[in-house]
Amino acid sequence: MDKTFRIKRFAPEKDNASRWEDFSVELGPHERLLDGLVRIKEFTDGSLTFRRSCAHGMCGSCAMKINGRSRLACQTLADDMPELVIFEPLPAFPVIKDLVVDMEPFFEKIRSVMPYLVNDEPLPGRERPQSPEEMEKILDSIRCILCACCTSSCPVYWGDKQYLGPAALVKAARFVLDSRDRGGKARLDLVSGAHGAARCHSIYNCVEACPRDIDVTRHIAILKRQTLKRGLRGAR
Amino acid sequence: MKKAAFGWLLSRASAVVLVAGLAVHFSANHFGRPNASEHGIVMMRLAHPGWMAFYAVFLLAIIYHAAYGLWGIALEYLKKGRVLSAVKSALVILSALLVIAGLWILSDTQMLLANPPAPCYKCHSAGSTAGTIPSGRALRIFQ
Amino acid sequence: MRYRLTTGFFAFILNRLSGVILAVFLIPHFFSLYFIGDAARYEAIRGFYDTPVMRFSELALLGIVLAHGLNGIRLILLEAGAPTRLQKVFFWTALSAGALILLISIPHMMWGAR
Amino acid sequence: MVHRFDTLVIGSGLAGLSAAIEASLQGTVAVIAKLYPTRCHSSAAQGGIAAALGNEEPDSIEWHVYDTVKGGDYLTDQDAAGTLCEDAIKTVIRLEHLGVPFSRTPQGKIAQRRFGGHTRDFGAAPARRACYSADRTGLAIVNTLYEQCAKQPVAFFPEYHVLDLVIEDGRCLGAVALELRTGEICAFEAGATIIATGGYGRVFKTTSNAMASTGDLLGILYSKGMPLEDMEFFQFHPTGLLGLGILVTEGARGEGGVLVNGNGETFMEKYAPRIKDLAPRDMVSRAIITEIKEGRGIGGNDYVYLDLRNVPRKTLETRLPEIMTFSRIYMGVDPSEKPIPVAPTAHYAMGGIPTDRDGRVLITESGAAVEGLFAAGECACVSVHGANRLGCNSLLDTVVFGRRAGMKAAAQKDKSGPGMPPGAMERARETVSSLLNNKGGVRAGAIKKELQELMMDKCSVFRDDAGLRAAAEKIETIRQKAGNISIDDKGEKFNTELLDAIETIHLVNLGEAIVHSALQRTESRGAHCRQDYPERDDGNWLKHTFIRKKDGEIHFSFKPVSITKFKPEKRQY
Repeated sequence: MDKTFRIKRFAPEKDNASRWEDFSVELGPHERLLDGLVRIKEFTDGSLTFRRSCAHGMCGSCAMKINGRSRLACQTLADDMPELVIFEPLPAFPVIKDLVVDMEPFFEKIRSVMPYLVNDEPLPGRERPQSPEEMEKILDSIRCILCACCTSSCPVYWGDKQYLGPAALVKAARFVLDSRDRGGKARLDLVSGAHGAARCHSIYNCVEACPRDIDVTRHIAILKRQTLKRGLRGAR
Repeated sequence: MKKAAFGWLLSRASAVVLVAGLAVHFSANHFGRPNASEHGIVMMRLAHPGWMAFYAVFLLAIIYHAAYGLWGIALEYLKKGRVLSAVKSALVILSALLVIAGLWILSDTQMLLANPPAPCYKCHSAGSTAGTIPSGRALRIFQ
Repeated sequence: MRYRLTTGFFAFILNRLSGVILAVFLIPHFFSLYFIGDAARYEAIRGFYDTPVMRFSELALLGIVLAHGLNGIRLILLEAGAPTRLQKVFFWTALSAGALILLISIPHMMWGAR
Repeated sequence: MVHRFDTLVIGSGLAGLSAAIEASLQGTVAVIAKLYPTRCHSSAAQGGIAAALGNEEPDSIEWHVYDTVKGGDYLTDQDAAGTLCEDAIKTVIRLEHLGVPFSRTPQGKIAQRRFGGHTRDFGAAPARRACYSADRTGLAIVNTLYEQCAKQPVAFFPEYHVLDLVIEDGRCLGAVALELRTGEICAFEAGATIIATGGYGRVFKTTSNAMASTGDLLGILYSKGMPLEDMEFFQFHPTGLLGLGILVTEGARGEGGVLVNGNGETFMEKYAPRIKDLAPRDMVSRAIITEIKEGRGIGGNDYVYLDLRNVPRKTLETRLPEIMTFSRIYMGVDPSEKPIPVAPTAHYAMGGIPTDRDGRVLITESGAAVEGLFAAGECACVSVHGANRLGCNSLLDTVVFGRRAGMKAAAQKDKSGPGMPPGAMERARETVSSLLNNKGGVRAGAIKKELQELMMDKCSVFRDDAGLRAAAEKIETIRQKAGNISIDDKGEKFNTELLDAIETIHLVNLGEAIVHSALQRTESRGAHCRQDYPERDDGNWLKHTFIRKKDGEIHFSFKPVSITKFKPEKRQY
């Protein structure tokens, strides 16, 4: 069926402000919005710039704002969208060109929460035991593909770029909840600062934006409670 | 535990206190009984030391909660720097003033109860059916 | 194009606005109590609040308190661990409970002996 | 701008990350890649990583080596397969120690499930050898290794596009890359360079490979006249979602899913009586295409059904959650209620850059290597996969050989070569400006589309002499047209159209290498199936193909297969 793609363009060399440009594109059933963008770039306007790679919702490259919502272009079928589809770069991140934003600020936040397993106990000969029930606790947070849909949809992050953001907090929760991790205390301190988990006001935009259906806000609430529980116990 | 986390905990604790406190405060002052906010009735109520304890806690809770909320907004919309620290000190000073004012008001009521002035012209002259300044008996409880 | 307004975002805006209004209201509230020691001045101020306009603004203030307070309860429940699927239910429940209480209190607030 | 590191890794998938972590223990490491690390195609891997841990039933390394060799239709270098399977156990355990969240058995061990071609007792029955993390094992390992890189001193340069390798008299000095963000050309000098750029499935129309899988570094080496090995062997995964190429992991069949044709028969018994649907991928893909060709596709069309309805819903939700999501989002099908339409899809490249077991890039069949140049993962051909790769052996290959390459490369750091010759960056600037200013009027997208359809039509599961000859000629005309690729976007910053053009030229070269290699191998072996030569001919063809292109002429030479334990025999499942 025929779709109109209204895309927010910005060419760093020529434009000093962004401009809208409409394209009409033919998309079949089961085709994704990303297929439309690729078709425009390959056959209509080669200068249209966007990130993409896996095309099936596993890599997170094609995160952008579509009809007013952060989502993945490759996971949104043309059938599910109205005739007019509005494409804008991901909110709250500096725009580099067309639909491409600077992801460095996002990855810095991820790196700042000790995003790795901390366990200095002597390595056992075999794998460290972990029961299915223990593994169940991290089953939600390990599915994150760092696409930044959540952080870019969070009104608190729009206002406060120092806020760690939901993605970094989910990454921290992934380790706080991992029965093999021993870095809980230090990591909780990193996420319970003035711009940490306390800044989350249970808005749930992140849960609605996440293409992987991760219950993001629940993980942030867990960090809040864990901070209290371990903090009140006083052990530094 | 980090200062910020403790601040956050207090904000939630004060919120719980406020929810209960507001229910009590509102019903006592607005809905409890007719002319509930009339001076005489208010004074009669405040004679009971329980209210003093309630309002002291209620006062601290509301001032802290309000200051924490405003500080949160400032933190989110202002970058680290002169303006933010100015807002911080303003909030601290304003909160202190309000606490002092609150305590002053509470102590004021106790002073009035301790030594009532000449019969209150309003309560007598208006002939209002409302109660007068509490009788000596109530006062003795207070002393 | 503005970001889509979600229930949670609306609750956040409501909570923030109502919070600021209530914080600002604290100051006049303390002023009006400042003369508690002088029955005459206190009654004069109480009379000032006794006009239909002021009664209506007190009613509005009650509404704001209810909005902030009940939504606050929603936040605390969710942070305490209530499941995410209830977040919208909590919001609409809070809003309707607040509206109900407000409606019930109109007669007394507007025309009752205060 | 010239950067200097002890070790340079090109590609930030599993092989690149494993190499980087290992090399960072001995010196400074830079990782440059076209994408951000977690966007790599490794994170799309679903099935699992094979290791003879024996957590669910007895298993042995030797069985795993046997399966790898037999799965590779005896073209596998058995010494390399031995290294792969021996390192497997400690590699998987080490991954778990680093934090990989594997699915677990009730006793708390790493859970393992059955997978295509993995058997016990040398082929007696399917074996539980695939360690998995639901059906997103790749993502679980990629996230963990990327997290470890946050702990180690690894410098990342995401969205740098390598234009050329600098190789001076048998020694690799580093690489020249284009920084996408600014359009600036910069050089990376290093004691050793490790290529870990993954596969090149984008040569074919329907592929599971990401759009970034274009085999750029293979194209660079090929255009420098260096050899590529076993290019004719390209694996078609039997179950890709119809038309989209999105994979339904073999793990689905490992959990009990069965393939069904138009007449409702579970046809795999005819082709692999013993392990049926869990036969190796080349066999299952051929079976599906045969069923379709003989008119038994669903409703006569060119696809069959993967039926998961007999798998308990709880198993589907806990062990195959991604499949449930894909089927629902992209096909509108709930696998527990309706069968999923699937068809073979281009998936894995057994061929690639010839290397030895330590990842050194070879320049001759006899084993002479380019100093300071290594390769690991799907882009390399050790060869541990021979003519057909077993499921879960690729994730293993990337981590095992990535780490070995990282170890050996980092040891080179004291032998720093001469500085980067200025000419290197100049040449790269010329190729970029010539592309930018080309007035040819041909769109890269059109060239790519034509190439992909040609390869899918003439050089996929079933091949024959006539088709391959026609393809060889067609590719020559496509190559001429590719000379006239012009670009709309004249901008310097983030010019992805320029990159598409560069990638398209690489793809044409690789298409040529695949077609010519397939044309000269007159036998059927593993994923390379010739209808005009249906039998396997060990007498003439038990050898690896080396293809080179020198001044426009294609030359072939051959490297013997290392056979240590298992004599080639008829491949029956």
